[in-house]
Amino acid sequence: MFENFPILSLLLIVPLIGSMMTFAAGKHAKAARYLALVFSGITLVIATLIIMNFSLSAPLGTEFQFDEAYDWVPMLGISYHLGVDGISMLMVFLSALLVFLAILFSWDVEERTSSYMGLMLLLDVGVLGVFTALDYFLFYIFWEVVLIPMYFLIAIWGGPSRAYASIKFFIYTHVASLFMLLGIFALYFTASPLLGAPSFDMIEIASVSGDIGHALQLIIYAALFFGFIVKMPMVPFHTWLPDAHVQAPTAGSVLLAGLLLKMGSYGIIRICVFTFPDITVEAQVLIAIIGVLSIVYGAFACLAQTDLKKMVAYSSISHMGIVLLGIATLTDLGMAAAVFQMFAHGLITAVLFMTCGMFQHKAGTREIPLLGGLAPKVPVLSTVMMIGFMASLGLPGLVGFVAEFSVFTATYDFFDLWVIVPIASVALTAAYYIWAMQRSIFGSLTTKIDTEHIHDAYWFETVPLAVLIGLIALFGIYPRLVMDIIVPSIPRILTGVI
Amino acid sequence: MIAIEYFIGLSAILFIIGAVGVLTRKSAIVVLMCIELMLNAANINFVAFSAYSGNMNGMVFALVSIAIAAAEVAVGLAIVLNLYKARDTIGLDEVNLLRW
Amino acid sequence: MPLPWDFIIFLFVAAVTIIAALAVLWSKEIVRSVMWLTLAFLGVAFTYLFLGAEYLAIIQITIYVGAVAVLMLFGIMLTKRRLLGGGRDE
Amino acid sequence: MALDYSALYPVLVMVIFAAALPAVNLVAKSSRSLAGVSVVGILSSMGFVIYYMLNGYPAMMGGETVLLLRLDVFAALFALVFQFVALYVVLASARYIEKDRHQAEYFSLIMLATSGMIVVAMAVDLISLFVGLETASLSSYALVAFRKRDKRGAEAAVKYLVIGGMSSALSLYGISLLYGITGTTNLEGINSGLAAMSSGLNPAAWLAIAMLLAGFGFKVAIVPFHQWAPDVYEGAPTPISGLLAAGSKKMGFVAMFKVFLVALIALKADWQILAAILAILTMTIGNVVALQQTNIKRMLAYSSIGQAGYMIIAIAVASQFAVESSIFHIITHAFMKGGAFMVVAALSYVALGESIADYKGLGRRAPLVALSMGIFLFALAGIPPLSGFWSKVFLFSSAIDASQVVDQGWMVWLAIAGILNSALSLYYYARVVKYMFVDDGPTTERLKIPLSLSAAIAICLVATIAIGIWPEPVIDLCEQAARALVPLLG
Amino acid sequence: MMYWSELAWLIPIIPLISFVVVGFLGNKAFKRIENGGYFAILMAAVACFLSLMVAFEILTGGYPGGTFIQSMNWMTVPGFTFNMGIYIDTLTALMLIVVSFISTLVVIYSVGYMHEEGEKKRRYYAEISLFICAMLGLVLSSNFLQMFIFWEIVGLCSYLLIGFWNTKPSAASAAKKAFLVTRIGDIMFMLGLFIFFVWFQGNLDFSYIFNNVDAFLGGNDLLTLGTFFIFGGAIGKSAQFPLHDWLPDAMEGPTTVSALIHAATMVKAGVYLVARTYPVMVETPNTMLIIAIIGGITALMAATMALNNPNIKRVLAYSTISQLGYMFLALGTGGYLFFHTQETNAGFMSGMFHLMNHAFFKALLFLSAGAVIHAVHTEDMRLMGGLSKKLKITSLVMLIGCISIAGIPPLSGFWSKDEILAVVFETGAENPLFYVLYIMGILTAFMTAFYMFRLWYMTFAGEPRDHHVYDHAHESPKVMWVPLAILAALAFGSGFALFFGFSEAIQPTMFHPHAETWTQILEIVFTDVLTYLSIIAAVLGIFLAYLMYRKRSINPDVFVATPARRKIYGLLLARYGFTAAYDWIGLKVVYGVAKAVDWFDRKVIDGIVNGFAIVTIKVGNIVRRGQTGFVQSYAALVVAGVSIIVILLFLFGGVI
Repeated sequence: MFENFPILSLLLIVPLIGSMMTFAAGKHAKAARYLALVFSGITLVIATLIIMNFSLSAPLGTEFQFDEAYDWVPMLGISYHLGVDGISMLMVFLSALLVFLAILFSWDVEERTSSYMGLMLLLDVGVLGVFTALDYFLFYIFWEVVLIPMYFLIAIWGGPSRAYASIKFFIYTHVASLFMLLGIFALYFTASPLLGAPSFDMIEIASVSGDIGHALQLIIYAALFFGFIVKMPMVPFHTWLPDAHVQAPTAGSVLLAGLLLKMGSYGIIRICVFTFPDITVEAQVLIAIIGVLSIVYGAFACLAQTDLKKMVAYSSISHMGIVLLGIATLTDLGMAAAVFQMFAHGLITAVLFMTCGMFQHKAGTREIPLLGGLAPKVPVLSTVMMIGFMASLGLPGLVGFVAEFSVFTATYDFFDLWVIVPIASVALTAAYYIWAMQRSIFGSLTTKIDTEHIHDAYWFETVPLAVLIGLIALFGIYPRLVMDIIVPSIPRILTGVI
Repeated sequence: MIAIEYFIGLSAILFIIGAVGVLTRKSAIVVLMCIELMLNAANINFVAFSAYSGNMNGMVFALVSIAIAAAEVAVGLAIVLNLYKARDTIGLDEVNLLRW
Repeated sequence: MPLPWDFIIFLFVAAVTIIAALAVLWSKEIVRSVMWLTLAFLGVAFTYLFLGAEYLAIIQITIYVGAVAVLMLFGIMLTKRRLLGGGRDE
Repeated sequence: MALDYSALYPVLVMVIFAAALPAVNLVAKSSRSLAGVSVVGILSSMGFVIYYMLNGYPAMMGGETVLLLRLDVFAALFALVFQFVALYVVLASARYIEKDRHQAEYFSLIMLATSGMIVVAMAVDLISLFVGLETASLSSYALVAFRKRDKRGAEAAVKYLVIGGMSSALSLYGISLLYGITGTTNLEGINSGLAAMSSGLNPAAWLAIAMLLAGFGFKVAIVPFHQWAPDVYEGAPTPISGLLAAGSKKMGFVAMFKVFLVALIALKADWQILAAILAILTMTIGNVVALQQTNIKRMLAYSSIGQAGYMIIAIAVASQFAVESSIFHIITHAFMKGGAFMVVAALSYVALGESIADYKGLGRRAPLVALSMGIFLFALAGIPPLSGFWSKVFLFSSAIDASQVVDQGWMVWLAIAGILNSALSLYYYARVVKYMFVDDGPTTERLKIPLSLSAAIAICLVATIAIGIWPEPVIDLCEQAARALVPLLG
Repeated sequence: MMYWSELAWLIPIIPLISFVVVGFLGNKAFKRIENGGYFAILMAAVACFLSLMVAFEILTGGYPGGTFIQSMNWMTVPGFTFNMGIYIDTLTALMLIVVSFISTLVVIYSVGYMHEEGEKKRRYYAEISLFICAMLGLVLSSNFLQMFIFWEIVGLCSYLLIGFWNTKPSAASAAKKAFLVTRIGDIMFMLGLFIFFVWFQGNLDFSYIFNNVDAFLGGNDLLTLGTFFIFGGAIGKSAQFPLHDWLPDAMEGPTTVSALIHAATMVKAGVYLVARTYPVMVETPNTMLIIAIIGGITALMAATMALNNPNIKRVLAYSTISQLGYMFLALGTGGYLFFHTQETNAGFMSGMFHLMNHAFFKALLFLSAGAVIHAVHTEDMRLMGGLSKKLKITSLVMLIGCISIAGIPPLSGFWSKDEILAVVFETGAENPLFYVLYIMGILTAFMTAFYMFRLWYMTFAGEPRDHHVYDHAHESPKVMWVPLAILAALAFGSGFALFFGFSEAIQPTMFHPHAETWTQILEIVFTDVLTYLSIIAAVLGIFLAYLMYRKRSINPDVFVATPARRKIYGLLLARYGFTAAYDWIGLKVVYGVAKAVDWFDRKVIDGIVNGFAIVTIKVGNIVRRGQTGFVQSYAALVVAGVSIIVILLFLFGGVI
């Protein structure tokens, strides 16, 4: 249907135009809201069209679909090259969806509405760009573009210590991306002579990366990998995350955890594994250890948190560790499951942060010790929270389980009984969620906060949550819908490994 | 003929004296003078090298630099006087409004 | 071996120049400094003569001694008396 | 032998206009009309340069024996940059100095300074290089002192003068030593002279290197010859700060490139690591000190020092790609930093203070100007897809590229240092951005920026964004320029 | 020809519909019908009907081949196939009957029991529908993964229902404990699944695994580990030692929920899991041995804890744990014996038989206890007494339940318990350890009889101890006692299934079961000395209880007469310190580590990050002070710079 139509460019341009128009709306908050909703809606529609036209039967190893390539700076081999495979397809859809829902969820933002909405759309452009770019340079540009709207979202609409959190987020991840950039350039300079022409094209570079000297490969790999794991973020490079999350506005947290973290793991799959299979195999155990460390460490850290949102933030670290662990197995199952987990975590974490935001909004606090017994007061919110927690702790029937189970299966497959270590954290995960629930919505009604005027979810909160929960359940009950998109793309990523 | 080293030595000594003056004297005008000394020292070099190599470029350079130095004194003096007007001093140890 | 008169004279000129230059630094009064500076410039002009650059020597004298030194003197004279005391060196 | 003066036309036009301005002043009193005349002068000079760029460059000026000036693609590119800088500085000044005296002389001096810079860009001989350098310097001393009643301006001018004079003496002495060693003042002649001498130990040459580093390092404000810069940038009238940062400093780089990469390239082994150390020192100190500045101009000055550190990478790496990248960065920096100074100028024109805290809530008071400032600062920080990102990235990557050559592995540290510094710099840039957009100011009263100042900002803004989105033509030019400047480098 | 089994996929769907409809359609729609209660009953009944038909079809061999299998692809990854489907054999059929039937009765009973809960009832009926759905789904699963999925949902439902009165902190806490402790078992289950999944070539289908046990590529040690981990899941879910401690706490939920958990769902899932895995399990005698030992220990330990507990529901909870121990003992023993003799034995059959019987009499007991609680609004037996006058039906049906569980012939409990003890003794010939287990079993039987009758006497017999409580007591409504009556009938008679081919029907095919007539069975049972031993133990227990709590010829206070005895008494009440140990692990160890990690995170890792920032800014400020503002110091720096450069050049020459 879209053979010759630049649908991916359209996907990027629509939110960009939307963003401009929304900014231009200025003081007209209502107009800005609708504009943002409409444009993100169109983006979502386009993303859905793409995913519906995404060919599942394409033979293994075929090129990317909806491929678009134009020269940009031909002198240096920089091109505007977009395309999607199953992995990015899924992420594209997730991005479009989450931004749309986040905008809807932020319906009651009154402060500088147009800027807020505009930044959300701008973020959408960046994230979609990262997931569709097939040129290192383009990839990096989108990667960095994402930072700015997120910085502003945290800095302007954030919590009390937003200044600290936003700048920490900004600089920390910027350092990481710069190291990534260093790696990209080193790669470019070594690969270009091998290719005979300067090129930043991911696929072309991957075709010759094996001929690069081993030591150099290692250095490049380290730089890229560092850039990615900071973004994911993996222990011990994770401390920007809790701060950023705690201070960010709800929709910001949703997108931060739902999309931005995925960029890191996406980068590892798309670049580290695909381009440097040999090094990946060598570093496999190390990667797995980082993943497991994050899983366990994150889970323990969660347990100690008293701020609901901070707890969820740490849980993101833990769950992204599962992604890394899945990648580290370097098996079809593990890799596919890692991608699945990225998708699942995107959906789940959105629900979680939305609920945290609603607690903040309605009860005025997220401190678990101050809450308590709110379930009868806010039944919808409590139910949603419970479903979100259950999904996050890997309850079967919901989307998180499929991913976790598959990752752990693959881990067992490859790392044998070491799987006990990460899998033990499943109990910890359950522990902190269940415990948090016990203290925040169950038990006797708290007297520490004013519970008289707590209002249950509004429509613009219920709708996104309902959509997300519906999808969480749908993909949990019938994961093929997602898995069939992922699986054909995996062997290509792993060609060099096997 | 006198060996070139003597001229170079003279120039070096003058240059160092000038530099020391720039660093130590507090009066802006004296500092300006010391800069002139340094420029002169460089000129001696040019002329000496030129004379010993038979290449006229050095002479030309010296000429140009004399002209420039003269202009610099003119501008410099104006600026120092301006400082005096604005701040009522030409002591370089008294002007540190701009710092850190 | 005849005495190397030119060399001896050069040494003298050089010594005068250096002493004059040092005096620029040492003198307490700016006006004196200017005078010493003039002497140093003259010394340099003489040095040029030793190098066979008569034209440059003349330029040096006219510009430096004639113009720069005078300019400086005027500059100092035109300002208030306190300046003549040599700024803040005391 | 008749000399072909056509290479000199761009400079001559500027000088003629500079000379004519005081006369024009008799008829046209307002600073705006003076600025208009200056703009015409700059544009016509620019026209010459562009004409030559399109239709081939004239022969070298100075005949066969004593080559003084050459208008090639390198010179033309930098001439254009300087002219652009002059253009927006003049535009910004049109209203900025409307209440001052000696307006005609002010514009004259800007034109003169610019012509000096162009001469430096064209110079192929140390004589012409030095003349151009001093012309520009003397003009800028005067410009810094332009506001006579301003205590800070007077102080800044004296500081600039003292350090500048001493630096020119140092460089002159260094040049004289080089001349003594090689017997020529022609840049390429010096190089071949040095290359011909096979002696490994050459104290005179080392002394010359040190002195030239100091002499030109002063202009570009590399550590430890940088301390004047913040004071002078802070004290000078803001458009002039822009001129210093975007023009004068770039001229210093041109001179450095010519001296080190053309004349002294034979001694590359002697100064390469030194330059690398200075580069790292410069960027680190510049950025670290900028962190806690409270005055925006001072902060921008320190940021300039940091940026200079990046540009020195080209000299340390000494590859054609590095030079190309550095030229690119010089060009983008001329617009980013210049733009930032123009914004400061515009805001101080509407009586906003120079303290960073005064910028609180600017996003509401002057949204477009604040947005421009944000873009300039992010460009300086190297956030894509703005122009500064490309050039900075190319600079660092040139170090990586070169580090792959045997025995040059250490160069990768330049890139790493650059990257860490770049991240560090983000802190203070983002701080300003935060003040402007995040924090609320004491008032939300709108600020009205005059058209000419807006135009100056717009020039920089357009350049910053356009180069970011479509960098290829500029990169192409930079490559040609680098090839013209340093044909010998790999 | 159409088979009922082809409709089997509907069985879990129907309660699911109930869950969705009742759960998400809001209160208004259900105001009239007990907030969805009647709808839930309807759906449960339909599911029950279908289950019974399917079970009947399978048990009577109505379906050709005996095993109904249906499967669809759920997810495929190269090397691994995830299927979802239906697998019905006789074991499934048995479970279908037990689960669907008891669930239906419990839901019916709930209408009476939960009547006063108001709008909260809707949540209750929704959750209980989901519970039934999950358990039926678990039973019908065609592969381990699917089973695990429903297994977890069962866990979730138990969490929700135990915490039904979640505004009560103790209920919320109990729910948490149930979820977390069983989750530890689930993790082991998962480990087992991984082992199976990977070494059975990425296929977890029962039909594949059971027919291709030899296809396991990981070697026997790994298979043992795999089966052990699978059993680990059962330890958690079925509250076996040492993960048993959540079950008594789970009594915080409504009594109906307890009935459901103990009789039909949840805890039975563990037994079912082991039974389901039997074809693989029997290949690993070590696992079987462990199962038997844990079963035996659990049976005895839980029985001791039940001896002195004053809470009516807790006593029943301990008795459940204890009876589950019996079941595992039976399964483990049977498998162990089979591995060594390769001959049919009664282990498996007796375990499942006990499961069925226990389902009926435990449901009966719990629901009766519920009726009592409903009547007197307390769970403390010390406040009851003499209630048989007021609660005639209840006291009667409960008595049937007590006799049944105590193992007095011919009530159902006797038959299965006797079979279990017999097979354990028989296995003693293979491994003397089983004699010990047998003795533990007999002791347990004795204690069971004692504490059940202690419960009955304290509740119903004698004089009322608290007149206030007594006066307000009243018989339950019809909707409650009718299910009780049905259950009583079953508790009385389900044991006779033994005479109607239960044994042959239920045995796995590999056992090659042979039919025995009911006379043969009776002969086997009543010619064995051991049978009388167990009967005597039971009778002794009842007699002791009678003496102490009815006739009062022995003062119960003898147990706390001396400090040592009091200590033991307290130890039993404190559940051998397991609760404290759990708390210690949770609060001190895990939470302690968490605190440490948090500290490390904030102070060390983040400290380093912030430290960098602080140091940089400090350095910046120091360097900044070097900018004195005096131009001559700048000049000095220039000169110094030049000098240093020159010195460096001279020192290092061309190298620097």
